[in-house]
Amino acid sequence: MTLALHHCLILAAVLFCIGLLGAFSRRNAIVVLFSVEIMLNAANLNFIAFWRYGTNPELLHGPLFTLFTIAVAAAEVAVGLALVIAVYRHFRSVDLESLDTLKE
Amino acid sequence: MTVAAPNYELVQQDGLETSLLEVSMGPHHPSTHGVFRMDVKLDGETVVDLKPVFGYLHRNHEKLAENMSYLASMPFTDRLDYFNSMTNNWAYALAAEQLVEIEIPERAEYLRVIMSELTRLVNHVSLVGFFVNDLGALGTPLLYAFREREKILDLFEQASGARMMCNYFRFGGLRCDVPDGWLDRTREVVDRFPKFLDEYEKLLCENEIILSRTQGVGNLSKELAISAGITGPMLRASGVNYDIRKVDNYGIYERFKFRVPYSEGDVGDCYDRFMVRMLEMRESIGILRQALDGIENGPIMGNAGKVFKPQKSEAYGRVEAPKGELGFYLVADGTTQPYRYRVRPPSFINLTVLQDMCIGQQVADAVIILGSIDIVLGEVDR
Amino acid sequence: MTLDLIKDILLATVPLLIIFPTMFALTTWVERKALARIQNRIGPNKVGVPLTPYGGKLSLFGLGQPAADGIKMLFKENIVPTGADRLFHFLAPILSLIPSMLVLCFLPLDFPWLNGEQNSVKAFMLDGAVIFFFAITGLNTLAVFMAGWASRNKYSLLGGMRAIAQMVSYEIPLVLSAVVVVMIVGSLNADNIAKAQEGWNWFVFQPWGLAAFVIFFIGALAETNRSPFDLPEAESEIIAGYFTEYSGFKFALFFLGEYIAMFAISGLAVTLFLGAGAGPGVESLSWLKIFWFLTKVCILIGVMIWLRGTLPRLRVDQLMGFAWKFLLPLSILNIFVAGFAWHIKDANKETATSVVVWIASIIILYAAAKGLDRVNRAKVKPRTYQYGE
Amino acid sequence: MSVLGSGIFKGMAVTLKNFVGSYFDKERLTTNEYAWQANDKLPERAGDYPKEEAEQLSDTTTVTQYSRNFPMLLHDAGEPMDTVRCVACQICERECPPQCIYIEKSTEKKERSGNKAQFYPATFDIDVSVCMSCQICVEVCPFDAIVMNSQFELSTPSRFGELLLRRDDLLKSNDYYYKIHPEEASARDKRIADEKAAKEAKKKAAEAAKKKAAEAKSKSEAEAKAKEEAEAASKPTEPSDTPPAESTATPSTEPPATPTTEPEKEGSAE
Amino acid sequence: MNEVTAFWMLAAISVLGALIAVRKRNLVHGVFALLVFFVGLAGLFLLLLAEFIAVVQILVYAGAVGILILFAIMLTDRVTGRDAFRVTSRGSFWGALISLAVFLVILLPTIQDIPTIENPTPKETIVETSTVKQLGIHLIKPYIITIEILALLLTAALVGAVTAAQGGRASENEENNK
Repeated sequence: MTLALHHCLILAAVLFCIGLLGAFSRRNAIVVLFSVEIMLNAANLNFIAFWRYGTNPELLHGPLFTLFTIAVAAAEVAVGLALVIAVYRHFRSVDLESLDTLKE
Repeated sequence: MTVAAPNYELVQQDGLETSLLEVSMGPHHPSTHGVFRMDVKLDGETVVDLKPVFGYLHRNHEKLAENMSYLASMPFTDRLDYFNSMTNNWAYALAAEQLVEIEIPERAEYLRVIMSELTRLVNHVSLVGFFVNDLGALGTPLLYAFREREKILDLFEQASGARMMCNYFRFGGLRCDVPDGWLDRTREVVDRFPKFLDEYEKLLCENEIILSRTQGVGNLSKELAISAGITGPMLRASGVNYDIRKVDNYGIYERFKFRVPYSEGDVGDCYDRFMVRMLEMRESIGILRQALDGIENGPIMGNAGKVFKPQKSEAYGRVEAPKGELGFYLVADGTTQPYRYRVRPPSFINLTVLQDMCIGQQVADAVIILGSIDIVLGEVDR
Repeated sequence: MTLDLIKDILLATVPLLIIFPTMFALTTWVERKALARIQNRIGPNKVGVPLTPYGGKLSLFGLGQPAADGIKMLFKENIVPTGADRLFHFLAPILSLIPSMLVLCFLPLDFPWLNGEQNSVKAFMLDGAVIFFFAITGLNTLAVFMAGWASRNKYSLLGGMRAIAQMVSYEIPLVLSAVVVVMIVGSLNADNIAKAQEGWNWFVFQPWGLAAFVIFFIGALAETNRSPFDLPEAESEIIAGYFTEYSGFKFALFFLGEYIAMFAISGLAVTLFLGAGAGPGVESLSWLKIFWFLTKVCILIGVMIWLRGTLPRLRVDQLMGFAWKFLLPLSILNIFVAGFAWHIKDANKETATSVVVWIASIIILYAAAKGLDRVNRAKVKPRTYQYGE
Repeated sequence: MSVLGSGIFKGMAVTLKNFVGSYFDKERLTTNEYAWQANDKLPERAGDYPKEEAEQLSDTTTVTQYSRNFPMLLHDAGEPMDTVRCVACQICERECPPQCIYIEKSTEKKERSGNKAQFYPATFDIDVSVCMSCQICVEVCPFDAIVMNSQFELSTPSRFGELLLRRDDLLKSNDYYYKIHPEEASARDKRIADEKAAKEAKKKAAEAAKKKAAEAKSKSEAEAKAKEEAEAASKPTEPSDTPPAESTATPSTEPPATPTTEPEKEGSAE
Repeated sequence: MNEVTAFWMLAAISVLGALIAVRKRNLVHGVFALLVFFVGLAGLFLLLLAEFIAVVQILVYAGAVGILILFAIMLTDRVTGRDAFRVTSRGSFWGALISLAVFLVILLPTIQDIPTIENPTPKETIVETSTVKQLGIHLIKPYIITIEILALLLTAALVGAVTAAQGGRASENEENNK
């Protein structure tokens, strides 16, 4: 049987949830950034899957949109890591648990 | 698994807790000239603190000399600065001749000047080769320098029997005369040397990478140089016109017309030291040509007495060795063995300013600054 | 269908796996001999085939040297420092070799026995060949970091960081100079670029092509840590950079990876600028294409060796300054000049305008290079010395 | 800190010239192939190396006639122990800076070709691992008995006893000396010949002088006797002492055994 | 047919990479696993014939983002994760539960009721239409504005990242070398 759309969708969903799991369960800010990356990539996979099996692929909506998300994601990682380093310099730690000064 | 004790102290630096990296370069570091160690504290790439450590090659030369006859320690002076044994011998012979009235024949004086200028060529050519090798030029200039050095070492071998450890000078003249045909071979080598020097300068002096890596690196101001007792090309690179051949006029240097190159601005960085040595080589060729024209036949050994037993006196003989002012201080007590025998090593004294020049520079520059000082560990540790 | 697909793939890849490693072995020999000759010595000539058990030796000019090195590397003891990440210590040399090997297949090597009809192999000539090239050489940076980090040694970490900083900052001028050619040809496919340079109109003869070629070549030198940019293994400062802790065959893999990367990137330079496979007598004998391609690559490797024998090393900050302050602005300007020149040439075809355009672009590029040079080199100039009596 | 510039291309032009030059220009490529190979196992002792043949000195590209290495004892033509020049005066043993020579004098004297019976060294060892080939022993030796050899391949598997060259290993004939250092050997022999000739001439002159002095003395005695009779007749008390005949000490080649005097041989004349 | 086996292989690699990246204590190992995940995804894109996107994925993610994260890890501490800090945050169990719930309750049903496509466009047409030139044309004609905005965004991100990461150093430098 040939490769069908729902194969990819299920895979994207699984990857998305792994990213979600990572984002929720880790203390280290950098690992949370990992997980957000994984989620974004899962979304990209969906775009390409729908474009491949979608109605008129010659419009190339899928790849175009993926290009934009990749660009935005790259910018996001850069800024995210810069913030993490700035936080680290200030709080001397990257542990999300301890960054709760807004609470009081 | 215990992490190896980190040998760096944590230093608070604008918030980001960085640590000073302590690196020990040497004693078997590929770029130190012999067994010499530098404990360098690095903040990233810049040198924060540098502590030179040497003494690995100390051979107790001065104490040995006190238990041997004057002549017996002459071969050991070859091993002081093993790159230029002739000038070491000359300095020792000069000091010893002051203890006893010896008249040195003409031909010996001429041959002494020829030998020491040939050693200056060998030393400066090899130094420039090592210096550029530290810059990273993978040995090409060094091997050109060694190719020319081979020709001069063959001349030394024909004259004294050994290439590097010549043991050729005696109190009052030279051990033996040069074989016939030697002077023509020397003239041939000296005539071919400028052609090689032009090629060497074309390869090195306008090279932008060398210019940008050596200019402004390891600055040594005139005042610091004078107060630290720096002598030789390093002092002239800092803008001081001081050459012992002109100051003392020892030997027959006043007969030769030659000039002493020194830098105009007193910034005295690695580029100046590199260029002063290149220009000095040209002057040495001038001296060699004049000496080769002026030499005639004649005896080469003065009326040296059978036994060298000076009466109670002291003497300080100094010579413009390629690395600086090499001096021998002898105290004679009437016996055949010196009472005190002291060597003034130029590269050891030039090394004292290494720390001031290296602080604040990059780690790659520390290596070059050491290379530009031109140290030979045999002389530094004695 | 799968059987002849495999046959085609094997036909295309196995020659790569044979040609380039043997060229690697030969290049190590040529490099040592050429460097020796530059330094007026003879170079390796002792390793040879023993003629008779008693003595006598056919030294065949030291050609046995690469084989001897290879065998030595095989039998050298393989030391892994304690406390090193064993897995990544083992993976790093492999990861440094894979990208260089993988990239080789994008080069337009038209082997004679492939003469064009296997479309399945044509898939190798995929659309985005040039971009794929840069993407995969980007992985090399990872291998360097992995090596530096995994050997838990202060010097190799320093060397690794330096190498990464250098590779990353030289990749941008590299890519921008490739963009010029891709813009003019209009396709990323290496085959189309090669076709666009048929006969003698190689891109290097255009002014903007020459400028791009020079920038690309300097970037290539930095990318493979060669000659003036061999900072990571600067023995005079930190010992041997990121592969200090590697010995035996893993070191040989790094060595092989570096050389194959050199081949790959000079192959790309030949494709982009020197008209891959174009040369005299190509129409008559089709197998001359591969011959011309390889000779051009060897010429470029020769220039790299020649540079290695002559130039000293740059300091880290000068190296970075040179990339960001000189190469980058020049390559961006080059893109504008190329676009401008190409657009005008398209508009009207007479030779007069193209000559004028040719000269104008040369002037602009030369002025830009000199201007940037003046800006950076304000303080460095040969000095004069005075002579005392 | 730009990099591109004319200086770099000039430098590359120089390396290209050297690259091409190393194939043609003899003056550029000065490295030569070192041919000598120890085709079988290394000899056990440094002394076991072949003694006389010069070819084991390796080709003349590395060893010229001027290069000097470890010392060797000279003996004139004929059986080594009969014509050895060394008289075990132990001056070189004392003067050697690193003290690497060990001499034991023989008990009885031995007749040597020509001049008087002399001592000969029972043992004469030079520790090759200590000797720094500084040639001071050659200078101080009054008998030209020790000169510098130029053989440097003396490596042995172990470095203790084996690197000690005994008397028999050191003894080399004079014509071997001519073979390795022709110029120096001929100069040295000429100087010895001149000195011998000068000594003969002086001896002859001394005898002639003695004879003359003898006649002069006899004549003067005769006159003195005649005068005495004359004066005796006039002044018997005046003492007359003829100056003692001055004994011209022939400069014996054999120096007194006291170690203090070191006649220093001048360097061989050019 | 080997396309499906290739899919399963790549899927396994990506899922494994993602899982290790998330669960590993040692951050550097985590980053390398993440890179394996990115390359696995690039393979999937190739499988879905979006060849240019696969290339960009490797170039941007596997090349640049990977190194960026490694550098960030270098600058912060607790890299090897061998010390005693708790790796998981306090609500880690509930987090896992929520992500599972999201997967089962929201995602699976939505995938269920997507109509299976009967005749997906054949492979050859997609290969011709989705060449890089086509992509370029599309990027320029309708999406020229988005490209400019994207460029603006990237430069802003670059400048923002540099100033944020450098923190006070830039201003301090002016003072101490004035």
